[in-house]
Amino acid sequence: MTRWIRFPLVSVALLILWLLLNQTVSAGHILLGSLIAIIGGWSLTLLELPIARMRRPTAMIRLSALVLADIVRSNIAVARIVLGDDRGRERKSGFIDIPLELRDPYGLAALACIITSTPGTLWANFDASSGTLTIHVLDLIDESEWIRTIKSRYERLLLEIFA
Amino acid sequence: MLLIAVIALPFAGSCVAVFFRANDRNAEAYLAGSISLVTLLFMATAYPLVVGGGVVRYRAEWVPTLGLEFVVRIDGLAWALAVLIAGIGLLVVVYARYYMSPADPVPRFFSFLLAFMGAMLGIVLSGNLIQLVFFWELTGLFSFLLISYWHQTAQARDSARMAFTITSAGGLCLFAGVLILGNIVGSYDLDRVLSSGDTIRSHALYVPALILVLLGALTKSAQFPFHFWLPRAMAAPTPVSAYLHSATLVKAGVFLLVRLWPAMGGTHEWLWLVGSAGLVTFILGAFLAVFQQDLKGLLAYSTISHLGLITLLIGLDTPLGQVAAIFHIMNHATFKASLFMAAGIIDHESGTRDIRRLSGLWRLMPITASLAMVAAAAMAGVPLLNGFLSKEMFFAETIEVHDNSLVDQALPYVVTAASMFTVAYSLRFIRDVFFGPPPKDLPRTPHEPPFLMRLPAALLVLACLVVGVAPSFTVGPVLDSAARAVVGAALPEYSLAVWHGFTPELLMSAVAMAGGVGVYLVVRSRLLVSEGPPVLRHIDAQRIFDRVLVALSWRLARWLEATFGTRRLQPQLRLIASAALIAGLAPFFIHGLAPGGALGTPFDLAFALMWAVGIACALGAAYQAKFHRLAALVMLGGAGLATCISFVWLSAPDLALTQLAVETVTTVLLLLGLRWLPKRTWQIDSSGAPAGIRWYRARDFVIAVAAGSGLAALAYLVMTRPATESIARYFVENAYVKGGGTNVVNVILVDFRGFDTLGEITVLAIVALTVFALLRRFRPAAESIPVPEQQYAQDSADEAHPDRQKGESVKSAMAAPALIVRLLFPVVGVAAIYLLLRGHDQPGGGFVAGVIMAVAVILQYLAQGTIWVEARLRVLPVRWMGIGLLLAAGTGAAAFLFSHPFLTSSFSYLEIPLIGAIPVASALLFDLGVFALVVGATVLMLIALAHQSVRSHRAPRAPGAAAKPSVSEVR
Amino acid sequence: MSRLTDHLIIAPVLLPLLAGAVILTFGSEGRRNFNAAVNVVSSFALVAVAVGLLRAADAGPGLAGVYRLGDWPAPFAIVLVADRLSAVMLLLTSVVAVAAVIFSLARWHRAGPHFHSLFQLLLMGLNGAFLTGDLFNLFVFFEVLLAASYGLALHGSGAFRVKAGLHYIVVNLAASLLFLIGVSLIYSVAGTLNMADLAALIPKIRADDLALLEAGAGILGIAFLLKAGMWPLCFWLPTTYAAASPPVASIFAILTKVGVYIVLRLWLLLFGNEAGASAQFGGEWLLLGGIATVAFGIVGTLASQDMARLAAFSVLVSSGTMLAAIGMGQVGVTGGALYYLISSTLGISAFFLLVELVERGREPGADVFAVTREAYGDVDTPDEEEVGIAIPATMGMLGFAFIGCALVIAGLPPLPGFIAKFALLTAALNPSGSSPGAPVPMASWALLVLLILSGLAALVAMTRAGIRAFWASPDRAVPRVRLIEMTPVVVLLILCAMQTVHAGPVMRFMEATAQSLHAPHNYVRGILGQKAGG
Amino acid sequence: MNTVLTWSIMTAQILLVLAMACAAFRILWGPRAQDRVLGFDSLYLNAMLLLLTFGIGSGSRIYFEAALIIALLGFVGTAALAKFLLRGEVIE
Amino acid sequence: MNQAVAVPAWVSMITAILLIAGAAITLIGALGLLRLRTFYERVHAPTLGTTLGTGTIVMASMIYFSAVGSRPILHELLILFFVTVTTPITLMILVRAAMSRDIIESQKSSQ
Amino acid sequence: MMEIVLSLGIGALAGSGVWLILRPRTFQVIIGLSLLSYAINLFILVMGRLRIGAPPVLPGATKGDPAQFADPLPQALVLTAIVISFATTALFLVILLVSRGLTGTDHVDGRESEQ
Ligand code: NA
Ligand code: NA
Repeated sequence: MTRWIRFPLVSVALLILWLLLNQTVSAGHILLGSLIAIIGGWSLTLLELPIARMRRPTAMIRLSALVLADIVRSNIAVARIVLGDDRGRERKSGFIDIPLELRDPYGLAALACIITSTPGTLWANFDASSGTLTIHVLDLIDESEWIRTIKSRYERLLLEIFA
Repeated sequence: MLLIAVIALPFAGSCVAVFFRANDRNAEAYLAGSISLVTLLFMATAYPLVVGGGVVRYRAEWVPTLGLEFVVRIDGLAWALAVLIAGIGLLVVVYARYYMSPADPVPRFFSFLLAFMGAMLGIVLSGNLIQLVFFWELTGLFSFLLISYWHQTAQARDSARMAFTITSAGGLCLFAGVLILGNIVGSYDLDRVLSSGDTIRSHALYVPALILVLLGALTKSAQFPFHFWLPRAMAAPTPVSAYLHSATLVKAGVFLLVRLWPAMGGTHEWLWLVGSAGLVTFILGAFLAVFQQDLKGLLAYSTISHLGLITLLIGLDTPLGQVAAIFHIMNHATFKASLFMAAGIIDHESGTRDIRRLSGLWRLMPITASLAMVAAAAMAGVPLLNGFLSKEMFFAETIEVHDNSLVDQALPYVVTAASMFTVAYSLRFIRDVFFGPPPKDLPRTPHEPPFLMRLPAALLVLACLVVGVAPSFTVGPVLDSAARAVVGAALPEYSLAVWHGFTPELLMSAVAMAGGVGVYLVVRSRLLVSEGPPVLRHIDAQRIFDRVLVALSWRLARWLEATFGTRRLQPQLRLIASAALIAGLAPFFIHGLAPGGALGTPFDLAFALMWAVGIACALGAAYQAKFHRLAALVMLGGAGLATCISFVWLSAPDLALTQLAVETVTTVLLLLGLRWLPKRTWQIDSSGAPAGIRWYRARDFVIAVAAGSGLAALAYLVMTRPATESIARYFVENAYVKGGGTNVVNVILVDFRGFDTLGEITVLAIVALTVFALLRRFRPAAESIPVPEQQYAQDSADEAHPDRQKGESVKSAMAAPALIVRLLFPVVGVAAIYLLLRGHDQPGGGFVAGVIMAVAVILQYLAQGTIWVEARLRVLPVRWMGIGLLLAAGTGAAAFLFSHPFLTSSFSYLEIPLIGAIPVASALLFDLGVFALVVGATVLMLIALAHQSVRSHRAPRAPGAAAKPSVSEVR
Repeated sequence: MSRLTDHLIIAPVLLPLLAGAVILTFGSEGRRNFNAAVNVVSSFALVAVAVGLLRAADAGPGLAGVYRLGDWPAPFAIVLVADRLSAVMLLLTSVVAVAAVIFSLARWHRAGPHFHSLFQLLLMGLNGAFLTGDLFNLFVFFEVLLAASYGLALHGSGAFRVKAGLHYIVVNLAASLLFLIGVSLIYSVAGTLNMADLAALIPKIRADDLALLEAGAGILGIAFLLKAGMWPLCFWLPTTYAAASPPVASIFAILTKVGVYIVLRLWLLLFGNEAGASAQFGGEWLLLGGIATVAFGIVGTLASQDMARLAAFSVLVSSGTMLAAIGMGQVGVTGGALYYLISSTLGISAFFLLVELVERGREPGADVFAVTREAYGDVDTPDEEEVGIAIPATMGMLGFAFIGCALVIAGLPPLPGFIAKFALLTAALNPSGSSPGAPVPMASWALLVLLILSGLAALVAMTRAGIRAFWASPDRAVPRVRLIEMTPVVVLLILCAMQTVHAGPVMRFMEATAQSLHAPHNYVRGILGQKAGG
Repeated sequence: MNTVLTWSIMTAQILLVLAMACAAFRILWGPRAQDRVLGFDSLYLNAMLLLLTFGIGSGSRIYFEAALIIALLGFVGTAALAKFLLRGEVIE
Repeated sequence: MNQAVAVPAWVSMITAILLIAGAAITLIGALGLLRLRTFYERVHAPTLGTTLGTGTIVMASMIYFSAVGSRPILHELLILFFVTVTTPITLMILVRAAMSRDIIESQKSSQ
Repeated sequence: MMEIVLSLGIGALAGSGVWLILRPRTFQVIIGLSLLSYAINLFILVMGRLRIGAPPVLPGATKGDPAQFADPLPQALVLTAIVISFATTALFLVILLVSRGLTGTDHVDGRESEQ
């Protein structure tokens, strides 16, 4: 069984995907969906996907809420910038380097998605050898403020989840 | 039936002859000889039937619906010529047996000779004009092959080609003429045509028909102005000349004239066209013959002259003229054949045919000399020989009043004068070759040839003598029946006696004789030094012919091809676009523009704005495609997206899905290709473009605008028209009831018109295979081989950095996207399966599912690189394609088991425990085949392209290629 | 639909499809013998099927049968129809295919991957195009055959093939787009795609819609005429055909005939005398275009140095003759044209095969072949000992075959080119119903002149080429020709010769074919049932 | 379907199409290749949203898959373009 | 235009507001493409659409169809999920590409 | 009114496409062919006349009423056309690459024209 379901989370997700797509929870589709999900999960072993170790569901929920709130806030902020509502100050944008402790590939991928999805910040580069993350910030007021935000708000939680 | 054998036998012999050993002259001669002999014997048995005007016919069905029969028709004329053909054929075969050297590959020779004999017999025995033309062209072909027998010499090749070209062209004209005759008469049957003379002569098409037939006859018989091929044809082996230029090939033309005289003769046009051609040829040939230095050349011009004489006789348009013509055809055949043989013997024995080098051969080969002298005397028209008789008849005819024109009145004097030249060249032949001092410096010392080599000539000379002495006992009946076949029952009286008393024609003969001797004596001294006839010497017919042929068939043709054709693509596309424009617009000029009804849909600002974007992208792509390929590609995508959205708007979700998936793959595909295209810099700004290019652009712009507006107008006209009752009704009504699916489009695709889909996936499979095959041999241009600029820069930065490996920085930066892409693999796969399974009822289906599945695979390549993926994931695309094709076709063919036609679908509900009834349609299986094939084909194409990068990275750098990285063309 | 013979009509499509699929699935590239065997067996089977269909078509009222795919009723779904014309085209195709396949076995099938599968799929496309009774399905089969032809045209690779192939592809892509425009326009007006249904509907089209219908038909016509090689849409043809490898060029001789076939089929079906206001639509253009094509073909024939190019221009002459003959719109001329179609196709196919054998001793083609192989380091290096022992009297055989081809192409006796020209011209000069000696239409004269001139041009060009190839260099190396290369050429020529000998029955068949094309009641009724087709 | 909804859908569609126009501006005027790709990405997203609004407007679920396909695969084209800009070739 | 199904007024109100809000925020993001000065600034703009814009419109769709079909419709969430997961892929590569190209260009201009 | 918009769209796509296929560079031609196939796919679709919001998907397991739905046949034809034009685009792309590799130019004639 474990030989076949190497990625149980993925398989479950695929089953949910299948059921959502078909908008049904009928027995037939659960059976068919499971079959497809197992095959789908198995296909990932071919692609040598690293094994994920995810823990702390609470941290996950906290992170999600945090990201959601940040996204809404940043949306408004960036919308203001675009509409020219700079409140009379000179806006500055630029790159900043952030040293990261996070090494887990899933954690990094999640961080990439979070940073990129949040308006105003962009994942620009990551140097695996030094663990340096480069991001681009649209409204760069205080560089150290940004570093702290990323590290304390996101990286900490991600380290908890993907440790 | 037996009659067909007469014609078929030589051809059969020809086929057999090929298979003998290369130097088996005896066997070949026996074969050819016996075939000639059998033909002669057959003719002998047929003689009683044709003598006195009888006709023997045999009709075989050939193409009855076209009125084409195979008719063998023997009357007196045909009989006489058939005997000449077979008889002289027999003698030539015997002669050739000794003439051809043991080294010559004789199977070819005798095979062609027999085939030629068959074709000649076919001409004279044809009872149908089309059949006659059929054999006419065959004689041309085989004479070509015979003349070019020694094809290693340029002279043989060129002369054969010239003879073939001229006579075949004439043959084609004859064909046309015969077709017109058939139109006039309503039949190609010779009997019908011969009995319709009045209809033909009074028809409006008479003159064209006559001219065309004459072109055929006059070219074949080497009449002025088509005479020049004949002397050149002397490059043939002498037996060939003896046969072709005495009894056969050239006689075909005059035979045809005599044959058709009852149908076409008797008009002013006939008199003038045929008569003048004959007269000019007679004079010219005789004059030129005198000045020839080559024995065979002399004989060739003499042949031309005698054929002119015969033509003139035919052209004089009197019954007796025809009789004399037939008589001279026979006589000329006998003496000319023997003369050619003699010339051949001389050539064979002495090694030269140059009259200036030959002399005094009388002493060295007395028998041959005697034979030749008698034959030459016959040629000159010396009494007691056959040539004298027909010449007398000729003179008599010229005296007759025909149309009493100036030419007609002058005719007796002119022909007498010309006959002096006939006598002169005959005399020259005898005097310069056989008399005088013994020859010096000949390549070989001449002596008498073997008896059997002389025998044919001897027999022919004997014939000349016998006929000349006792004509009425020998050829009398034959000539009579031949004449009756032409002139009919109203054959006027004529006498074949040697002595008619002191007649004007006798006087003419005597004057010609005396004058001929005089001419010879006058020109003799000049002949030994001259290079040819005065004035005409500089006209080299071969060169003129060649030049004209080259000018017409090569220079002019190439100029025409270049002018009215092109090898470039753009003009072709311009023409196609223009042609389509005309085809699409012309009907509106004819039927008028009928605008449709009102606009059926409300205004939708969003849709209009969306199309503003789409149109901008399309125009932008058109503008940028030359210098900013990537930009054009992106704009193309924008235009495609507008199309997709329109599909959604226009109630075509399936199309939108498919187009979206295809868009994605196409973009990846084009990008893969972009890698291998050369950098293009903005070299010339358009304002500085030369006027020519600006003109081309303006023209293309007009075409493009017209095409765009045209298509738009057509679309508008249709859209504003009320819908027509269409077959779509049936599909909507029965998609579920009979097809078992609610998505009508999908039911059409996999069921109602599943056959289209089967074809369509086949196209995809074929293209994938072709792409694969092409890329296997792909070799990029030198400047595209090095790694791209970006990689070069990134790699060198990594190499400069102490603790980084080549490519590492990009790899670590891309780790996150790559991981997400890997996770997406099953997700996209699930989406694909979802679309596949629901396709029958909801938008989706095998095709779009297959493309999406392929995208899932390609994404992995994109994120991880070819080598990485292929080390882990083995997709066997060709196998997928094969299985898909078999599955789709197999599902269709499964209907055979139930005695239904191909692709008959069935659907039912399958009861499965726990799950319940699930619909199972055979169409789904079909769609599965489509899916498999599409996955295979799409992946195969993309992978094949992707592999090029791997291949070229591995490939050693080409020596000439720049080490510098290629510069990408994007800005 | 109970007996197996009822399914015979689908066999010409299904058989090559399955053969192609089997080769793809089970025959890897290493198993070339397996692939070749499947190809050969399938091709021979296709000959048998075609003969069966021909007999069936000739026995009945001209229809061997109507095959309703998926058991759906006409005119809604796709039908395959085998009548005399389809059957004869199928037979011609399969015969040429067998010759080409066998020829290719000597060496050419090794010149690139997937030859056998592409070849079978090409046959599928051709056969489908000849059988289908549906306009859009015709498009699909056109695409099948074109796609396969793209692949095959490029078989063997090399710069000259690629250059020619590029033009070929672009031009045909443009034509395919026009095809789509035409079909959809016709659908928009008539509401059907079934050809027979269309024939029944066209007389009833509203006057307002006539212009749209004719625009559709005109644009469609451009697409077909382009494929048929009508001047001035034909310039792609000589280069492509001359560049193609011999077995491919040989089967390509059929490809233009597909365009001709469609014009013949559709024009007579849709715009025959009963088409109401649109009757004879575009006939004069066919005639003029055909004449121009023959003229251009003549010019090209003369201007060609290269024998393959000469052959390619003969294709144009052949196409032009067919088009002009069809454009005359007379039953008799059509019958003659059909007879001509057979002989010229067989002759030109044989010639394309022969050209390479003749040129082989002179090595330019082989040079390119070798260069291609060398330059691209391909794995398909033919092993030299496979070329085989030269057959005795090789040059003699080649010369004999060359003369045969020349005679067919120039239309000289004894091969059937002559009968064909006679059939065409006698029908053109003596239209059915006219009395002897009646005035002859101008078009007939034009045809007469052109056929005579084309014969002369072919003759001049062929003698020139033949003399250069066979005689001008007597010390040239005798080409190494294998028996399986010579046999197909000879067999094709023997078939030609048989067409002369059996000219009577063949001509009767062709005239019956022409009759039913010009009066397609049986065709329409056979598809739509008794009610329609009045 | 009431007026409020009809008007809001129409307004939303016009706004989204205007967004597409902005994206198209970047596609057409660049100035650099990455700008065009960015515009293209945005164009796809806006198109996807447009389809969603169209689905609501028509009250039919049938258009959902088209939007879903853009959401899932719309990135493939742009990612390939971006990769091309990054590495000079799409698949290494 | 369609099978008019009566929806409660509050549903249509909420749907309308969400739709217009989503479209507006997306448009603002797209305007950013026009108004922001450098490429790196402009890359931020579309994420307005991919996050809040998509989120609100997806929500509108879910609410509307749930009301119409009188059962919860959730599969629009897939769209949101896919957009969230896939947009970063493109943007990350694109930004990295732009940086790389800038470096190359600056190297070239310094030569 | 969408008729006008669509006609303009089709016209612009087709006009741009025709302009491009008359250009001398292979890449221009391939873009042109793609634009043309968009135009023609739309053209085929509208040959069944315009229907908005009436996709030919039956609401249930019933006999459909043709008046309720857009004409499904042109849609099926366009689907086939899309597939085929995709295939031919791929093929043309490859041949243009091969041509470029073998001839050293991206001119459609395999050599730079003299003008
Ligand atoms: Na962001
Ligand atoms: Na961000």
